[in-house]
Amino acid sequence: MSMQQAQPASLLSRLTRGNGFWARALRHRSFLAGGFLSLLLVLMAVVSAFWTPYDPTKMNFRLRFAPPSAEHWLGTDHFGRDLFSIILTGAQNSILVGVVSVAIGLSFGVALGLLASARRGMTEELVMRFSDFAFAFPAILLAVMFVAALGPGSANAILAIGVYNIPVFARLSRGAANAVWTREYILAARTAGKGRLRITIEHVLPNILPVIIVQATIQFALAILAEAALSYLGLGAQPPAPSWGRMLSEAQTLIYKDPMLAVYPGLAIALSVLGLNLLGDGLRDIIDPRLSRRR
Amino acid sequence: MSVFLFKRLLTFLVTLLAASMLTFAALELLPGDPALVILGIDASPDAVAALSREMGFDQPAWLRYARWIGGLLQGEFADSYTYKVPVWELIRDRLIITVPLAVFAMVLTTIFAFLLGIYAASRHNRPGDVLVMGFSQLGIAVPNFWLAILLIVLFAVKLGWFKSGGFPGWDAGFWEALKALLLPAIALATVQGAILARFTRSSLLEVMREDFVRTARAKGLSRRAVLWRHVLRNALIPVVTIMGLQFASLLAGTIVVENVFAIPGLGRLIFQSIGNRDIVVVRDVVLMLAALVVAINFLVDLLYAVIDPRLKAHDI
Amino acid sequence: METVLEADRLTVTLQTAAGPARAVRDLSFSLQRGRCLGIVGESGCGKSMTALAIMGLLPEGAHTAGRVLLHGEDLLALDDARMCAIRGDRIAMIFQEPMTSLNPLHRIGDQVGEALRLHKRMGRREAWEKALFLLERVGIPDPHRRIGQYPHQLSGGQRQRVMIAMALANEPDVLIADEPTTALDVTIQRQILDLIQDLAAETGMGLILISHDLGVIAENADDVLVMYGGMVVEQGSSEAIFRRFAHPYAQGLFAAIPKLGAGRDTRLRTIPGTVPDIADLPPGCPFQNRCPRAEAVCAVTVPPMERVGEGHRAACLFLDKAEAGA
Amino acid sequence: MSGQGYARENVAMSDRAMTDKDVLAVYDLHKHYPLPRESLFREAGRVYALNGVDLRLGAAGSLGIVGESGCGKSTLARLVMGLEVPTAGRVEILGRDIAAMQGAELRHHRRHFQMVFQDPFGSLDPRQKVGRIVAEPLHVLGGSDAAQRAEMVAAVLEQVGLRASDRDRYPHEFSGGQRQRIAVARALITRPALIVADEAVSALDVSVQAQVLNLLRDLQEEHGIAYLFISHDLGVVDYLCEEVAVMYLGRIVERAPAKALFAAPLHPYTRALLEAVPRPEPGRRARMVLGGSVPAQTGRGRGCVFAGRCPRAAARCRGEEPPLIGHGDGHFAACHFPGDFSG
Repeated sequence: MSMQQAQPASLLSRLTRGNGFWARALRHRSFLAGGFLSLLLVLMAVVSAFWTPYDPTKMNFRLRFAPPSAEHWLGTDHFGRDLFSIILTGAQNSILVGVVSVAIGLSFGVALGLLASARRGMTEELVMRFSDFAFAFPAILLAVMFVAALGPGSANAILAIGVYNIPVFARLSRGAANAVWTREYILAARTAGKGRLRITIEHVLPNILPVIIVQATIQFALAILAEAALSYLGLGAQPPAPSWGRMLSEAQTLIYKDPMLAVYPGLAIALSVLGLNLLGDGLRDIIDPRLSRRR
Repeated sequence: MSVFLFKRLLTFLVTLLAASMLTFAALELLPGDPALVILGIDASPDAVAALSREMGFDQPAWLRYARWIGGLLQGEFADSYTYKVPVWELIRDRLIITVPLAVFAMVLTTIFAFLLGIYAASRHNRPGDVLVMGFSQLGIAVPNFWLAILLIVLFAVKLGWFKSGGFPGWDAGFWEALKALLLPAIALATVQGAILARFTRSSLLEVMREDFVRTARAKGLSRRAVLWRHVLRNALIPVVTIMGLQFASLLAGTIVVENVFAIPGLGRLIFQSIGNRDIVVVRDVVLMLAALVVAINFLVDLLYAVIDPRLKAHDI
Repeated sequence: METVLEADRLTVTLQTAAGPARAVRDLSFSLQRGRCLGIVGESGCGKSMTALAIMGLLPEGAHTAGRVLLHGEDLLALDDARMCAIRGDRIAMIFQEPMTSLNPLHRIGDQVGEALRLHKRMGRREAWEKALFLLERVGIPDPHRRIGQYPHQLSGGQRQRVMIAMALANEPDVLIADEPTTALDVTIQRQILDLIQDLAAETGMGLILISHDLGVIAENADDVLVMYGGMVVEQGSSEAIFRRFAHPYAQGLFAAIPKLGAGRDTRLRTIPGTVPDIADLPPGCPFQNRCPRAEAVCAVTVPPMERVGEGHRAACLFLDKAEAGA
Repeated sequence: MSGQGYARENVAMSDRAMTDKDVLAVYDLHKHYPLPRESLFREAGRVYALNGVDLRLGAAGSLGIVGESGCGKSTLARLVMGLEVPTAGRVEILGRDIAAMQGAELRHHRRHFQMVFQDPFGSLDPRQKVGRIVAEPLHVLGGSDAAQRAEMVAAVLEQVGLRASDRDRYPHEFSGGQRQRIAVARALITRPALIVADEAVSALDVSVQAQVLNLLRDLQEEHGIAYLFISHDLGVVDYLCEEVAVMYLGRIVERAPAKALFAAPLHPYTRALLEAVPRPEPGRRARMVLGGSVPAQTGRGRGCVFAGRCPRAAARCRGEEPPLIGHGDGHFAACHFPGDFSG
């Protein structure tokens, strides 16, 4: 009722009133900040796919270690390459890593988690022991092993991070799904005669989706961090593909010469990760059923 | 013996076995003939074949696996191809650097996290809380090796208070050695500390909403007393799990950070051995780290029985 | 009779997602030594918020107005440190959920003894002894064994006994029991209510019993407040109120209860609509949109409390219509 | 309603007529659950949730099951609904053993028995619209198209006092009472012969509870549905049910027409239960108060299950289990000293 009698309001204040998803999202400051940073990351990747100020791989030995200027916004590196262009292009790599590794983890992990939860008993025990076991290899260790076996390279690094994500999602979705399985609406579906597979698809999956989406953003951020570390060690993206992690390892050898070279790529990683984390945390707050449900 | 303990112990052993198999299998995939790697690209085919036979490369995989594990169980390690000494000697020298580094980082993490987490939770939604949580959000986002580089830039390059890397060895004196580990430990602990601080805070806040906290307040306990006497221990239960996982991440994180600071620990060893295709070293070190991680998680599970009386009687 | 607790136009405003909500409005009562005041109403009527306001344990962001006097001292004006000295000593409270209201990691004896150590400055051993005595007194079988156990080892009824022992540790002047038996089985419920009644009579404290169950209130309370939408709609002695409900809500509530023994031959009278959300109350009488007597004036006027009989008042503009309706 | 809808209903009706049996018959039902093992060297314990329950419920009848927590009443509901398999004994619905049926056969038979749950907030999937929730049993049955289902949903929503347009809203937009109406609509949509209601009104406020109770009674009169109504609230059972069974520790200790049971109980447990109910009348009453609490269901001793708390218990009660015997007019009690409460 109070909605109608409100005085004329700006579009923004109209959007942010009420209790719908977008209204709550637009009121959530860190969600907005996270969304902005994440959007920026995507934008950088998209733009750089079509246009960069300079060719990020083109060297120019007359212009080494140039300070920031109107032509070169962030200056140039030890090969005279335009830093801004490299950073811009590096976003593509980060997005690729995040998307692929999360997709791997998501598809296998969620399927395993749902299976474990739907079947219980031995199946659940097996899936849980598998993920226990997988947790014995922290992401970086697993990746090092993978890369040691398959050889360094972006694809292997992404694969390793993706494999690491599988038990993460398996565990999460199994826990969330188990909680859903105890609800009475599942019992209702069973009394209607629905089988386990059908209940899983029609009731369990939609209800655990919010949790999974939140975790996906967080794992996305972790994937960017892990890939950067691998590339820093020289096990990930290989030259000349622009990668923020590798830029840092190159910059480290030059810290006495130009410490700023180590600042930009690190900042790019940190802001991307920050953005995704804020986005994920914000989503968690906004989707939280305890808030959306009005008793 | 309780079923809980038995199951945990069984899991522990099975996980170790599986980890060893996975490590072995993964390194089987390594392209290239190890004998060729050892002898160099110019070696004659005869010499390569002879070495293969000598080192057992021509035998079936399961037999080599059984030898490897059998050897480890008896404390016998193979020789490294590159260093020509038993792997154990290599590991031993580095273990006494890497483990102290990880423990040092864990101590810093815990101190960091508990101070900030408890402070933030006790000032829930007030400026102090918002500020601490904002900083921790930043801390999580910073890659540890970048932070390491920044620390070097600031404290070694600009201020000159620390060396930019290297490790003098424990012979150089405890404090001298510790000083060399300080920057790496901070680089490792910042991220983990930020994660743990957030987790500690939310765990505390969750427990603060429990009914028994209201009961304690109704008895006349002040907010502070309730926090210390009732909330903290309950909130610690989930925090301990995370700490177990974090110690594992710290151990693994040394792989990166040791390389930034050129500290001759396990991380650096494994990294160099990959470069040298020294499979024997890689697989032993990987298994070593995995075993440490699994053992820590096993200990964490045991710790529960101490913290939580509900676990003593029964468990799944 | 000596008045131990008095509320004078107590108002509680909560901070909710939908804006400020007045959970309790202008609530007044006085509680005498050795008497039991029952507060009855459905979910969201403000009965629990009243209890928490008296205890000074309202959720964050809540505001209070009016006064709550304990022996003449205004509790709402005290800071938390002063309030801590009163809570658990002069006023104690028992909560609804015995399963979650005890700390799972502390032994029963330590939890019961805590208030003693805090307010009476007892040592560990002395508090333990007293706790043992208290557990015996609230009828816990085998107290010597139970005192060293953890809450998960006790049944729901036993835990509620432990809660009572905790609340009574310092022999408070006022005991607030908020739905103390709602989570318990009916045969256990009887035991617990009898125990609370007996202990209250023994120590002469004032008892505030909060329940949604008219039966529980009728059998245990001396005086009754009926609350709806944050307001007291009817108030008086238990005798008077249960002999003849005056407010249309109280009448409707009573008529809606299936009476044991009435069987299938009767038909329940219902109140149309649903319990209101305190964040979204209409101006005027909170019951107007469900009330059979409501007229246009009810939408704009908050009805004052008016006398119905000896020690019996109700807040309705059309009390004279009540005779026809009842 | 569409032609096909009618046809289906006719099939259901003839099904019912053909069997000409009780809607629900339960024979010597047992259900034991294994407890998780605590020690390697000891046998895992068991929970004896149901220990030999017999029930019959005729068409359009209503049977109330009352008892305290842990008496096995919810287990009974789950077994009747075919959600779990009995350890021993049999559940027949419209003359067919539901444990003997499988797959499509059971799924099809399910339209004859539906359930209403306790928690109005937990029993409706928060991510589905009301229309989809209510139509759920139809979806499983198959054989109807979207238009027919929409029509049936609209009809059944109106029957339970909601609007047809409510089908496009989500459960969280409704109050507790309205949600319970939605749950009733879901149970009603296949025109079942039996509805099992497990504490279906206990989560509701009294003023709202009365609305749902009246709705349930009206629906029974209109459609001739049989109710198995499980509740801890004796008043509610008395209002809704013709016959009442009292359960204690997985057994029925007394069964009788509601009037007889509430007027003159024969089992001391029933008596204690009745007297424990607080009544909204001024003043305290004298009553029989039971000591102790319901014992754990993990052991099975000899003798009467209630002997431990019974004020009348004699040596015979501890040694010999009393059978459920008839005392005329459909009044059964499992007590060696029925109607004798001296003690």
